Amino acid sequence: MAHASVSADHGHHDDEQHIAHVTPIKVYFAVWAALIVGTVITVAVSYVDFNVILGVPNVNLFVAMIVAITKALLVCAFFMHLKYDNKIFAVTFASAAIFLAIFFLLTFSDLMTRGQVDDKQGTFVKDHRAQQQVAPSATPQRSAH
Amino acid sequence: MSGSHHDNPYLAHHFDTPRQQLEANKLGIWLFLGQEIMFFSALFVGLMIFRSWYPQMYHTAAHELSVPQGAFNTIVLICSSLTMALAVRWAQMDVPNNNRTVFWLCLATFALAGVFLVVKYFEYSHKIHVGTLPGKFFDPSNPEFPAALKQFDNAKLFFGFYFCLTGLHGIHVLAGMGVIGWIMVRARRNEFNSKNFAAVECVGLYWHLVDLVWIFLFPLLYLVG
Amino acid sequence: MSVAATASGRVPHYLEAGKGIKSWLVTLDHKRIGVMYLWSVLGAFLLGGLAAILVRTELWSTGQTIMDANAYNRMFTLHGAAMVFLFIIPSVPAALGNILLPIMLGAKDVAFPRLNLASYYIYLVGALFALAAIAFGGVDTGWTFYTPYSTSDKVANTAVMMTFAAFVLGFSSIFTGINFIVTVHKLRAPGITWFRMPLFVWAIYSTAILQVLATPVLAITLLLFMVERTFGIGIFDATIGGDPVLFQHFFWFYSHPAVYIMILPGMGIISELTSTFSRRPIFGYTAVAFSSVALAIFSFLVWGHHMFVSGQSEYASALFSFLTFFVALPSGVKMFNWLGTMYKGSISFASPNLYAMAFMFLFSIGGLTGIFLGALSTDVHLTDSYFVVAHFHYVMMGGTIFAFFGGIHYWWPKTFGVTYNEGLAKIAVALQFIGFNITFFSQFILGTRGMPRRYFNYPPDFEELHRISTIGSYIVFAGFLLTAWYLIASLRKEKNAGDNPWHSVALEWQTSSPPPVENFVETPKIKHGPYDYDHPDAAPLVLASASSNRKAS
Amino acid sequence: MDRVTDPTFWMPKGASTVAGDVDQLYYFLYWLSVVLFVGIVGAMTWFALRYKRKSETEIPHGPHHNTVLEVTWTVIPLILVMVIFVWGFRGYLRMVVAPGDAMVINVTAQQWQWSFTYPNGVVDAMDERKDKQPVNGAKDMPVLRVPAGRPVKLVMRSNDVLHSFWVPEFRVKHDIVPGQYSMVWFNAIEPGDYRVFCTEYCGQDHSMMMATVMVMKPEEFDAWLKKKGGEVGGGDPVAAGALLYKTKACGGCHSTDGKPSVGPTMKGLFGRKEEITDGQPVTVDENYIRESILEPRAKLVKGFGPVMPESYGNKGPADQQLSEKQVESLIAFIKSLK
Repeated sequence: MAHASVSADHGHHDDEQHIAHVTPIKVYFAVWAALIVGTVITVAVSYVDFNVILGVPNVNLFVAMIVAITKALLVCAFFMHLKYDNKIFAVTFASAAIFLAIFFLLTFSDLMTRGQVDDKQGTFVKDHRAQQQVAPSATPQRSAH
Repeated sequence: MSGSHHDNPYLAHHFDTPRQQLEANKLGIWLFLGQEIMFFSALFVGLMIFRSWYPQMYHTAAHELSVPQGAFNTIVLICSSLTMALAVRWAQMDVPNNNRTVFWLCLATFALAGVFLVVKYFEYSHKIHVGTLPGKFFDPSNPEFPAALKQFDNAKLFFGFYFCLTGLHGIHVLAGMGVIGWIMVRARRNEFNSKNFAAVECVGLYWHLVDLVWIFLFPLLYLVG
Repeated sequence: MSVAATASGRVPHYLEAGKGIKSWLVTLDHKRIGVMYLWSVLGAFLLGGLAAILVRTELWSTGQTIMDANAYNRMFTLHGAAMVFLFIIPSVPAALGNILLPIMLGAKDVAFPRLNLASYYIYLVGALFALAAIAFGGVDTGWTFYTPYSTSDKVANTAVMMTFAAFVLGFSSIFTGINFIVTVHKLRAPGITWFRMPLFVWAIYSTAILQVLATPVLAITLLLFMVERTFGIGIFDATIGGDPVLFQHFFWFYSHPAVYIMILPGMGIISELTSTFSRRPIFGYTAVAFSSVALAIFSFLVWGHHMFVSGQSEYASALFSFLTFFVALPSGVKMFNWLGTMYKGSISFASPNLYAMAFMFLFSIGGLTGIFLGALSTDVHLTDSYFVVAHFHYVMMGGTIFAFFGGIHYWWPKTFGVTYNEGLAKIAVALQFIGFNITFFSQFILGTRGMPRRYFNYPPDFEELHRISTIGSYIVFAGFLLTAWYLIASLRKEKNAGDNPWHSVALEWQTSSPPPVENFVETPKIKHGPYDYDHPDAAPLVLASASSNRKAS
Repeated sequence: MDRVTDPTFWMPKGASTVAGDVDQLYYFLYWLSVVLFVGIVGAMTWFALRYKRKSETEIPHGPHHNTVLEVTWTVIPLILVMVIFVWGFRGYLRMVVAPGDAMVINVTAQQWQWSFTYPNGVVDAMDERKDKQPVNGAKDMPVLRVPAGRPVKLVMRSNDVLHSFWVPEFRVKHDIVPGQYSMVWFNAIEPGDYRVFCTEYCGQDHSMMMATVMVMKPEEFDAWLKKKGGEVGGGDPVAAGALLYKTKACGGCHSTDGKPSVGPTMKGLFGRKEEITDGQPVTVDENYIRESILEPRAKLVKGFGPVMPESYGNKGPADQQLSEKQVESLIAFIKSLK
């Protein structure tokens, strides 16, 4: 037959019929255990409030995100087989993550820097944040006037 | 269908080889998962923006969520990911009774998803009871409304995000249960073997994404307030 | 080659493969789905075009001419929403892309034929919702649905229906994108390496990346809009601590890449046309291919340039302006490389190439005026004025629509096996080109002089230029009616086009016209690039088709 | 560039100090575009005519690529656009950073109306000049009066949806976003009248939302402002107070219909007996109202938080302080709410 050619962009020479990569069962259980441990760590850490350490803010968020990203990588690599599969899948998924990061960074570049050029500009919200330490109550617009 | 020139009954007419077909299916589902990430993106971006704008409100509101329930659900989803991954593993193997094993593992996944939703139901009904709801349903006049939240009018923002994120995630869980059920039906018909497991693998990938979203949702909503 | 095998007429072409309406409604053939898309988007183009003519007629004089402010506001929203969501976004990828992409790759179909048909029905459902929104009173928010006006009770609930329509249409676009990416990765015929793919495929591929990664953000944004409007969750509502400008970020995170969803496939068409009608390989093929991908990636980084005066922070504006200028480079590369392709070519003046040259003329103006809007200080004056209106019409209409019609004319013999009246086609191009410039060049002057956009009413000193613009729009409209006339008339003729009327070496012309169901009788084996007119293997093809065919034009 | 520039074919008259800058960049880009456009379209036309197809069997031969050329036409545009970016950015900086001594005028936009509040509390919403006819049926034509040759900063807020303030002759524009103060500043060079447009679509009568900027000789402006300041509300303190209630957005926290909001309602407030936070009784009289406006945290009524800004008294910035006459008007207004 003239259909033996694989046009795709990879260099596999496996037998056509054996297309699956079967992961050993203990790998799955090891990953599962690691995920449980990660969950326990995040929950435990959340009961300790070190929101500011040595002047660095958001330490809790930072720790939680490191753990979450580790967990996510484990799931992707083993449960979702990215470690063994064609790299194009990892590239696909990673590119979504990269564009998500771009979305975050560029949106934050606006919302975290408003009203810095001119003291009159920026959100009422910002005034509200300044007041929040004293009297966290009213809605932003109301407190502005 | 003009697939008669293939000797493999699982191969669609426009593919040349099983590997090509499998990889096409998987690339398709991975692209779908990529779009899912972007689908959730705006909610995460918005949540993080309002977290940094109103740290005290966020802090107070997040403390109204039940960490034990959230943590329990995290464990439930991790376990369901494991059973799903094992189901894919058995679908890939030509061992005796592999379809039976796939069926039972899928059933376990399905049941764990159900447990997740039941816990979610208790969380939601508590919020409905005390009035910590989004937008126009936010009701500080409710007698059981958490006292600490009374001073934050804009806490309705937090609960807006809470319900949008968990609601959208919940819809994904429901959809996942649907497709897992479909796999169970096909496993009952002994359809899966080492040449034909793409459906199980694709559903598995989708289910792991549902888990992945929750892995980020849980700390961001419940823990980092 | 397969040409010989099919010339005997033993293999039925895809239009003959089944008879009756049902054979179309349940078809999985990418070409038939593409043809259904083609008629649908052309219908949407007619709808949007009629709205445009009404808008222009209303602007004939200051004050009320033919409708009141309310009707006018609904009309320009209808024009924008129909043109953007129902016409331009699906036009080239879903219609021409579906018909041609698998043929250009030597594949039998797209990777997921059922999903492809589902995309079409999702498109129809979205279109029905959009039509229902119009029927139930229309929407007057503009196609951008900016909050808080769109969430206020001054806007009817048809806004929810219209956004739901856009939400549904988004998924049609996402699924088409997934299908095309997988097709390009996995279904290329033997010998078609990445750098032997036609540039149209590169462009559609880049577009598909945008469709898959940007469109979901529109979906969630519109979903949030609907939730906000229905339950008042407050994300975009300043009175309870939300931020209306956040909606604009979310909206433009999709809608700027969407601009490239609209223009990139058009650029791909121009590459095909320029090569075929200059009979030359694309000058600097690799650079043009990468410029498509570069445009796709850059387009994610620059959305804030729609928001320089929106209340976005000055730092963000500066950052977005800086990033925006990088878009100019790949656009310039394409333009210069097309010129390089024409250099020392053998240039035909067939109507598709007239469209291509009109594109280069109009897109140059569209692109160059973009620099005025990317630069911060000039943008402050020009944004939200008719200058912006003129700019994006030069890009979207002068760019995409001219390319789309060039593509329709070029591949009309491929798709339907018939030729149209070339003389009428040349007249139509001329009418559209001249009318277009009259319509929109006057709007550059209007905008710079201070005419704001979305104005029902305007000060009398702008009346003269508005009248010129309105006259121009009638000329364009006449041009498109003429095109519709001779294209429809051509379908009643017998199949007279021949397999390769343009004597192209591109792969899609190496099968019969119209192609058989699985595109090629035998899977083609490719030994050279898509434009290698001076390749020893390819040149005989041109000569053979030139001598065997009837007159080409 | 401190002189008015005449209108050109493209640009309207340039009547503010930033206009010259903008126009320079505009015309640089314009001529650059003309050169590039003529180059591209000229080359295209030349090639099309010069290399017109002569026979159907013709196979042309030419270069497939030229790396030096391709790098050149990427790098030269790169340099050009970077120059343009810096140029535009510098002009933009001038537009967004107002001089410290700028006079602040508060602008309130709402569907479909502008109103302007001057530093001394004078509110000018409607046109009072006979020579300013509204354009094409616009309901009225508010006038923004500014002195020539002095920087003016507009601090703008919206009562409902997005609006945008644009004076083409000044080359300044800024959206007005609910929940934010938006700012534009300009220094109008010479006396004259200019149009203000709303350029962010805001609903049905968006296109009627215009105003006039009337640039006056500084001494005439001062005299006008002083005269107006002496007769706030035309001698009716209740009306003046009602206007202040609106323009200072007191209604955001204090209703007039009896419902308590963030702050106590003003309906029936005068003469009421209230209990303040430490349990002391207080009778709402002129003195208490005056104190509550100027020093809102001195005596809080029980159940309400210390959230009212202290900017109306002498702690606040000059443009937000209320004059004695304005406080009197507000008291009269509150008295009237039985």
